[in-house]
Amino acid sequence: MDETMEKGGTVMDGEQDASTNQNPALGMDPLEPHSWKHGTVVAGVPWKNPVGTASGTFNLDACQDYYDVADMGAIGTKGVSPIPWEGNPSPRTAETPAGMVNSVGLQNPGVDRYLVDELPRLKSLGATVVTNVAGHSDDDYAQVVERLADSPADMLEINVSCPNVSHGGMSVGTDPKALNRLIHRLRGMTDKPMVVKLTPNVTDIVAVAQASVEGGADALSLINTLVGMRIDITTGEPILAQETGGVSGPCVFPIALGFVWRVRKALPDIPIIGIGGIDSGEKALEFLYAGANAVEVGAAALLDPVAPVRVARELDDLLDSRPELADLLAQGKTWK
Amino acid sequence: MDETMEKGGTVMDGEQDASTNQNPALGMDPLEPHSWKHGTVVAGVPWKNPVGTASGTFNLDACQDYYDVADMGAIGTKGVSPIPWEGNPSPRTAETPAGMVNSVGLQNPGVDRYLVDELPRLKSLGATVVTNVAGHSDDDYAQVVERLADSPADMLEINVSCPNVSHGGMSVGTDPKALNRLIHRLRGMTDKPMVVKLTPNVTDIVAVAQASVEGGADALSLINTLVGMRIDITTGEPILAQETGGVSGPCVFPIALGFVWRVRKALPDIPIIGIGGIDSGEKALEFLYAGANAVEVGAAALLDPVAPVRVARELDDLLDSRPELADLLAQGKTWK
Amino acid sequence: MSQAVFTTTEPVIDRARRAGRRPGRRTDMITGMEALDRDVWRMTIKDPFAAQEAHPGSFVNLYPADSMTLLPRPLGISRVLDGGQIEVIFGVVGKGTREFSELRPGDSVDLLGPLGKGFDLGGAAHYILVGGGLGVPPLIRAAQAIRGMEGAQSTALLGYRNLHFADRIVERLVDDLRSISNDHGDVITLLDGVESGIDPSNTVILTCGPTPMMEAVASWAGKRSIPTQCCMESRMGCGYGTCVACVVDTVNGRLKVCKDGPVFRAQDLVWKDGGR
Amino acid sequence: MSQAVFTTTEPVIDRARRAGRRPGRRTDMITGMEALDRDVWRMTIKDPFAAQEAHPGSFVNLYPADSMTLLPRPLGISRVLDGGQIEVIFGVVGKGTREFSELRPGDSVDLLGPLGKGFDLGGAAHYILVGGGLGVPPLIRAAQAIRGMEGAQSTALLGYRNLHFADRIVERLVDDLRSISNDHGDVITLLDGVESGIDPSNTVILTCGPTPMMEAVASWAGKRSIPTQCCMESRMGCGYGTCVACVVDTVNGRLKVCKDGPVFRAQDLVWKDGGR
Ligand SMILES: Cc1cc2nc3c(=O)[nH]c(=O)nc-3n(C[C@H](O)[C@H](O)[C@H](O)COP(=O)(O)OP(=O)(O)OC[C@H]3O[C@@H](n4cnc5c(N)ncnc54)[C@H](O)[C@@H]3O)c2cc1C
Ligand SMILES: Cc1cc2nc3c(=O)[nH]c(=O)nc-3n(C[C@H](O)[C@H](O)[C@H](O)COP(=O)(O)OP(=O)(O)OC[C@H]3O[C@@H](n4cnc5c(N)ncnc54)[C@H](O)[C@@H]3O)c2cc1C
Ligand SMILES: Cc1cc2nc3c(=O)[nH]c(=O)nc-3n(C[C@H](O)[C@H](O)[C@H](O)COP(=O)(O)O)c2cc1C
Ligand SMILES: Cc1cc2nc3c(=O)[nH]c(=O)nc-3n(C[C@H](O)[C@H](O)[C@H](O)COP(=O)(O)O)c2cc1C
Ligand code: FES
Ligand code: FES
Repeated sequence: MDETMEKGGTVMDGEQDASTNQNPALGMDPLEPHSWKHGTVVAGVPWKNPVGTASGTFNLDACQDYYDVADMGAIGTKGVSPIPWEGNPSPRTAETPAGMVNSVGLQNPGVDRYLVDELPRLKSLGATVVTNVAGHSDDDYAQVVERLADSPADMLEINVSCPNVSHGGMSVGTDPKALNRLIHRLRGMTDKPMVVKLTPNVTDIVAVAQASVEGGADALSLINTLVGMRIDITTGEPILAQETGGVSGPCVFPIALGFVWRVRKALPDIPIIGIGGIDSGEKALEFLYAGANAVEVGAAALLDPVAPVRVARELDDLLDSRPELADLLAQGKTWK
Repeated sequence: MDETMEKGGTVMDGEQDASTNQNPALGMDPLEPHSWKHGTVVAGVPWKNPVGTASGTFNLDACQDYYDVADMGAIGTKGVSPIPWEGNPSPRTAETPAGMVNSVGLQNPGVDRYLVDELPRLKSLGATVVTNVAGHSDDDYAQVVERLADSPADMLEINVSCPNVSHGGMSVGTDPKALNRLIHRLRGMTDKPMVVKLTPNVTDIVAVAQASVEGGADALSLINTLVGMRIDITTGEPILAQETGGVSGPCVFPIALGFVWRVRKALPDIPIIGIGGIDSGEKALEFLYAGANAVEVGAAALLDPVAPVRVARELDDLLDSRPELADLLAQGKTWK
Repeated sequence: MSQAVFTTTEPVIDRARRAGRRPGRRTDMITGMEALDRDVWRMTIKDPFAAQEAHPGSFVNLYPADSMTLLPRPLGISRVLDGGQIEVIFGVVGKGTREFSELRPGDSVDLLGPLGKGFDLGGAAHYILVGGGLGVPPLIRAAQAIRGMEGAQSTALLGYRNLHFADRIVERLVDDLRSISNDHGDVITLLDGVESGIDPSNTVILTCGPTPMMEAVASWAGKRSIPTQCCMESRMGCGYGTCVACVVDTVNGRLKVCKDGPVFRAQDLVWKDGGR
Repeated sequence: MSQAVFTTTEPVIDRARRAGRRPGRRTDMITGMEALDRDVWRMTIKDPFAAQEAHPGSFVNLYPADSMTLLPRPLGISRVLDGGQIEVIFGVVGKGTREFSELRPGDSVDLLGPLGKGFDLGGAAHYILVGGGLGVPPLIRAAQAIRGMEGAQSTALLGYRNLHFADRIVERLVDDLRSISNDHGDVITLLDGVESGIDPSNTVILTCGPTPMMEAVASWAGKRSIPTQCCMESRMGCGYGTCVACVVDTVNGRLKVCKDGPVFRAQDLVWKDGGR
């Protein structure tokens, strides 16, 4: 009866969930130098800790003011397209309960500028880089991957899941056959570890996951945003100029976790990057227990620039008391 | 420049979103008698206001202690099956950011008990009743509908969207062909207005909506819960005994709204009951502007028994200043 | 949803009663806070309705203020105090209880209740209250009630992990109090210790604590044919009977802890599945 | 996420500087609150870093405490005050600003900033500050800066819906103040009124207010070849340049209001799409 003598169930770790952090004495300082204790390996690529930045929520010029990008497990960069894209008109964001919806629509300066402006700087700063690849068509994706094949990017992440572009984007990511064909084609073009980023807006996530893996994906990342919207009750009109957008933030956390869990059950061996609503080391840890090799922090970084580093530090400490999990991750394996 | 002289955009209505209600002088008292000013009509059935209770979150014995069930636009009752179902093992619920996940699994005493215990009492109390129909197979659904065909239920809601039962439930709701066949069969068995309750866990909501309508649905209700889960970081195990469950509450609001919006755009004429994350008159109103004829309150009722009546009162007042919308609803039509 | 519509207790109670109803969720004032142990707190709340309606074994839902944590936190009412106050004793185990532990007298907290069907205190008998850790609070309310019953006798047997945080409160309410820490034994040790003084035909055991502890108590009592009532715990969605999230397995099927319980007769419980 | 990790201003500022960085989100103390009008508030906040770095046109992100409302509320810095304080003036338009309006001195609020690229105050000139309603605050900070520039002259032309809530603060900072309510006219009426005293070659217009107002001002100024800077508004995801949610259309493409702006040269703006 020893272990169960006290009623009340789960005892909290020393760490706090950031969402209700009431503890000023947390002690964790994302700005102090830190030696990472627990690394991970994703599709053969070592990350110094299991926490990366999620694509579209990291901009080098903006973020380097606040933290050292070399402190992250990996830096996931904004989707790049073959030519510059101007994205969708404003407004591009609205608030939702414990979350947000965005319709940025992959505004980016194009792969050529990325190769000159952003990637070399990131690499010279010591970052492990996951380059997010966007396209309106198979040819678009192929063009970008071709340009990136000899670049210093550490991994490529094929974004077949953006709900905010009318062609390509999510439509490829919901059709296992089209997805398989695309990934197969891209596979032939590069030796870089290739991550396929999946959309949650599907009936059968396992089918698209499997199609990606069979097409040659080295890893999967999930989830991208869920389709959603807000309406302005003073006008009766959608707040976003694009009407609907993609929902992310803490609100999607349990949904994202469920997707990772189901994919891990179906595909025991594929490396997985878990994404969705992570704002604390504890939430990151739930993803690792669900079978992810690593995680990425998205919306939380919008609300506090140092959130990705904070999550990484919190997780690093939580893993101290979980050597079985930490050891598996360090070997490129996952829980269960 | 008159209207725009003040910067700052949206000006709030007098009403408060309950989620951050800081205004003790709200004045709205769900326990005082009230004459409803703004009714709606759903598939020919008049509701005295556009707010109902969502299936599975209303239990007569529990709720009648707190409010007069005749005050609601409609009472949606728990899914009933041909025989008693015992549901899933405990734990059946876990908390999520601004929401919850449940795996009740349609525990219910069966249609026969429902017809004796619950339905006559609800009718004698003056409620408009939407009876939720559950099944593991087409035959199950048919058996329940047969038993209900001559009952005093005002509407039937066919639940093809429960993520917590292994057969039937969501699997029918994700397959347009199977769904069409089922609804067609049920259509032949009753003259009662038949609502089909859709799942958000699909790639193409319009396809299932259309299949339902073509099968003979008089109305659609959406959304049911999204698949999700939580993990206990002290054990590494899922909190729910069933591992995954259905996510609902404020967190799903923007997602639900987006589903209603897309179905309304594709099917301008079908009556729609909007469900998902509604906890205030303002949120209800967003659904009406998205094209719903009525709404239902689910998880919010778990957190405050009088929430459904409060939402109805708040909405009734908000509609005072929106006669165009109120008039459309009263005629059984919808915004745009 | 993080705060109720009503921010004063009396009006909502009055209005509800006028309408022939129970008051819904309301915002109450905290009148006292005291640390009983590291991370164990005693909180008193002014709520005349809850104070008046609380039975032994009743609980209240308290709600954290932050919207990340919307679900109710069920806490047993440990005592009813003068001036329309109730007392709860809780341990800090997660976000909600941590938030509660930071509240201070004068702060407010949202509350629903009292809820649940409590202990069945038939009449004069020897009541043995067997509690473990944070399962003690509902037994304190039971002790309070038994103390007022003519001819009834009470013995409290309490097991703790460390500090005997509730002894000071319980000792004034029972005829005999024995408590023990994990490293010295458990409540079965204590039951064995009092067995000789027990007349099974006139004894009732009330127990609350971790499920494995209650199962052991029920088994001990079963062998001696002593009727036993168990105050169960379960994760709740609503706490007032509307969602069917909180079931335990019984010989009569899956029943709601929040409304059919939290107190069940030991012989009605099916321990295997309910024990998670 | 509803509260920052750091609950005191100085340590996070110091630590960030030591690491060669800008301080992230932090929890600051409110030092003053005053109602300027029905639902218009003046709040002062202690934040030495923001006070030191604020340029005219800079803004800060304030964050509501409730997790239902996570996004930043960008508010222009209206003045820098002694003792490392900044002032913001805001209208209650929704949930976040309502929550802010209920805070009182001694309460805390989460803050990030200062953010944005402000007005370009080249040097001695006649600055005409054209503000509408809640667009006035950033112009107050501009007036504060211009007042310290040798040889510079300032005229403020302010349009209000009702009460002239900012006049009392602005009048002490400018050489000439004229303000008008909706029912008497708008800022164009005021511009027409001062036109005769303006030398276009030595004049700069700084404007902030509703987009249609700024468009009208830019058009008026364009006809007279007066260089004009507009302080734009947009719904933001981050406020510090990482998410590309806040764009306006310019002749140089879609630029970020939060980092490339909020101040843009009128001739660079493409009004049609940005006006929503
Ligand atoms: C009828 C009843 C009476 C109770 N009485 C007491 C009491 O008097 N004193 C006391 O300290 N504790 C009591 N508990 C346990 C108490 O409810 C939990 O410790 C508390 O809900 C944990 O909340 P949290 O936010 O700190 O934990 P978190 O883990 O953050 O909570 C997350 C969710 O899980 C639920 N949860 C977590 N642990 C438990 C648990 N053990 N039982 C039920 N739900 C849980 C929470 O309510 C919440 O919905 C009682 C439980 C029940 C069912
Ligand atoms: C650079 C900049 C400077 C500003 N300076 C001031 C100022 O000094 N004084 C002042 O009163 N207002 C100012 N505003 C407008 C102010 O940000 C909004 O009024 C405020 O964010 C509304 O928040 P809410 O929670 O009350 O409204 P809600 O409608 O509940 O807010 C919901 C979401 O929409 C956003 N939002 C709503 N209205 C606006 C708006 N008009 N502009 C941008 N985002 C909006 C909110 O930030 C939030 O993310 C400024 C805006 C910008 C972009
Ligand atoms: C503003 C914004 C922009 C995004 N842009 C991209 C993108 O370019 N490519 C991509 O694959 N995902 C993009 N995403 C999705 C995120 O990478 C992430 O998958 C999603 O937001 C869920 O994580 P979160 O809940 O932590 O934000 C974007 C998300 C946001 C909020
Ligand atoms: C505890 C619980 C039980 C539910 N049971 C049912 C059910 O029996 N039948 C059904 O169609 N939907 C059921 N639902 C789904 C709700 O009716 C509703 O569609 C969903 O919760 C979304 O609304 P909400 O966010 O307001 O809760 C249940 C939801 C909850 C939370
Ligand atoms: S918790 Fe909802 S029925 Fe018990
Ligand atoms: S608000 Fe994020 S880039 Fe401007």
